[in-house]
Amino acid sequence: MKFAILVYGPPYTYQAAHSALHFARAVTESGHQIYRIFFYHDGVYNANALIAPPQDETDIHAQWTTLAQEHDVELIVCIASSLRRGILDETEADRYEKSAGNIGKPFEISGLGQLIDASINADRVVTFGV
Amino acid sequence: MKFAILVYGPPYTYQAAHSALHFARAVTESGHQIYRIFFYHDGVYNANALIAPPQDETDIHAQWTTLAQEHDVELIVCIASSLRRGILDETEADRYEKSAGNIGKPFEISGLGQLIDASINADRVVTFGV
Amino acid sequence: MKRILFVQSRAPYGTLSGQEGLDALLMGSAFVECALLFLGDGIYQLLSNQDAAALGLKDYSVSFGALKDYGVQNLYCSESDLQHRVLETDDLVIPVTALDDAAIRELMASHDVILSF
Amino acid sequence: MKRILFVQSRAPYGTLSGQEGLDALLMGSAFVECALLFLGDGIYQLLSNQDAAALGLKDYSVSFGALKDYGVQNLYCSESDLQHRVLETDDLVIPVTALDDAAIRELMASHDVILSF
Amino acid sequence: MAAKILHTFNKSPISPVLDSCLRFTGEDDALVLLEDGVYTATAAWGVKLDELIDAGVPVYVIKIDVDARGLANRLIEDVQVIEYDGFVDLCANYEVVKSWF
Amino acid sequence: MAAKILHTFNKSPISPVLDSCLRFTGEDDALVLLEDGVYTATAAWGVKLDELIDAGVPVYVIKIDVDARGLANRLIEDVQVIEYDGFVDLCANYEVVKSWF
Repeated sequence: MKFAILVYGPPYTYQAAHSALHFARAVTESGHQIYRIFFYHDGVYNANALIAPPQDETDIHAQWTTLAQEHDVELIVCIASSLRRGILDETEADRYEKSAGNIGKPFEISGLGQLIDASINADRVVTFGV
Repeated sequence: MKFAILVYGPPYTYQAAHSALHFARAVTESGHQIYRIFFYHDGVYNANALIAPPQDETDIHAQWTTLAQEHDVELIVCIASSLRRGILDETEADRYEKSAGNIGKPFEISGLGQLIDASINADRVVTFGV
Repeated sequence: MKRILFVQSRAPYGTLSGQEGLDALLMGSAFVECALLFLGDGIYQLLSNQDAAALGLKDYSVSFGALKDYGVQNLYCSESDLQHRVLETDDLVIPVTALDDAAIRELMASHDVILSF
Repeated sequence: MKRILFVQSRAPYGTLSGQEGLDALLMGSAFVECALLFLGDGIYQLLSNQDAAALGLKDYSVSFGALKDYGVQNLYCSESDLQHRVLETDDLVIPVTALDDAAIRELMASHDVILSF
Repeated sequence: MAAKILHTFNKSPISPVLDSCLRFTGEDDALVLLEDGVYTATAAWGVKLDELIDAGVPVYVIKIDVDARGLANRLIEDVQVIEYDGFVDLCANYEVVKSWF
Repeated sequence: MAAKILHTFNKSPISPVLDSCLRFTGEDDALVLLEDGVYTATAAWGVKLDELIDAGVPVYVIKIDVDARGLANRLIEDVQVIEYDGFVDLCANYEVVKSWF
């Protein structure tokens, strides 16, 4: 079964993104597949590669990255949400004449169409909200 | 009278930061002074210079910057809050081996001591929470 | 084809939830059949006479008028949530159908995906 | 010298509010007299037997034990909020004084600054 | 030496935080409703304010929040509409500010 | 063709969202409590779940959230403690997921 996971929560401030990560790992370990993880609202802050947590806290940005690389999972950041929150890749940083992007690969910026596509093509959509 | 303003809310997602800005402007126009504006919790995201809002929305980062420049107001970003959320100046970016900082001047990173100092030395502390 | 139910539960302006939910609905309606349900404080998004200019925020209540053009015809709210807020459907910027709790449960169960905002 | 009242109103882990509030209190206690009041869900921060290791989050309930070393002696909670949660002060990791609503209002009014988390 | 407290509330009145705010607002205090808090001063929720208002506690709402939400003609009596400069003055006139959120 | 819905709730039980969640949870549905939602399954709030449980609606709590909050020995009867793999299975076994937050 294919799961789409929708993340609304920023790192650390709320538990939602951390729960979504637990859920995503459980999906990959259960024999199911992750169709896509879509970051919306403040969820886009998870893509911020500049996150530098204290050593006794988990690095959630790094954990998303590891999950994506080990299981070939798409991490899609909504462009409308991310621009107004200052989460940019190099292309958008150039377009808006900002000094540099801050999105870490394999997070990718894309449009809301990716949320709708995931809703259509995944068997289940599970939202982690705040 | 000297006001300290404490901002917990991120830009756009909640109204708190926007209300704080309205309040701060009213303080400067009323003959009172702003002792310091302190950004804590998700409020640190206001310091993100990469914010690129749609043209029909206000640019809150730019508005904070204008307020600070016109009225010589201190905009202090809590370092503990900002590191785990990936809001860094160049010094911290170097220290944590990140590609670049993303804090726009005149926002400045400092410690929680600045919150306590503001609580002691301002006549009033007003919090804009989420 | 799948059908998506969008659920809006928050008041406008205090959070961006309503606007980002509406953006998602407009995108969704281009591809599949979508319905929109207002629960709890969500109904405040439709209250008439909103004017957010002085806030410096986008007054998106007018955008709900565009839903018809996007082919979104199934608009619902909770009768009891409306009454609890001492509102009537006439107070709202667009017509919505007020449902009782059992009908809302059925509405949810008759869709393939529920996206909540 | 000014006195600061810290108010903690949220449960632990679901939000970072409690931990960031405690950080601020520890800093404050180095400079001025501080008191700490738990309201509503805030009292859940003190519940014994917390173990957040599997969450990957910091279990900061142990840090409350350090408050004594920081000279923070005035710890309060709401009697009615405690009862509403079917808890007793014995269920908590450190001793706190339960106050009625009138005493809490007086506590607030007797401080120069209130910082809420 | 008990100070007069200015309470602020910025959440929808369905929030349980409103009840805490009202419980601890004393007779010498005042209450400012802002952001989604302004819904509290409408017919649906205004009854929650009755006790304070009867006790003579001033209740204020922020004008731009009222206008944004379409509530200009929907406010209960006995609340005062203020702009941000009035909010600043209130903060100066009361000795401590307690923000409820 | 009415689908069975898996409801999730992740807020403290003082949140008014809990009441919406419970109002719309049908007899064929199930409820997963996670994050601060697990407090709902303790003595103070469990009465809110009585109607669902009496109707045979399964109520689950996430183990790591229960443990983190010190609730392992404080849960009401009739709720089932699950790990994340159980949560994933439930999502697969019910046809739609409604997240309440």
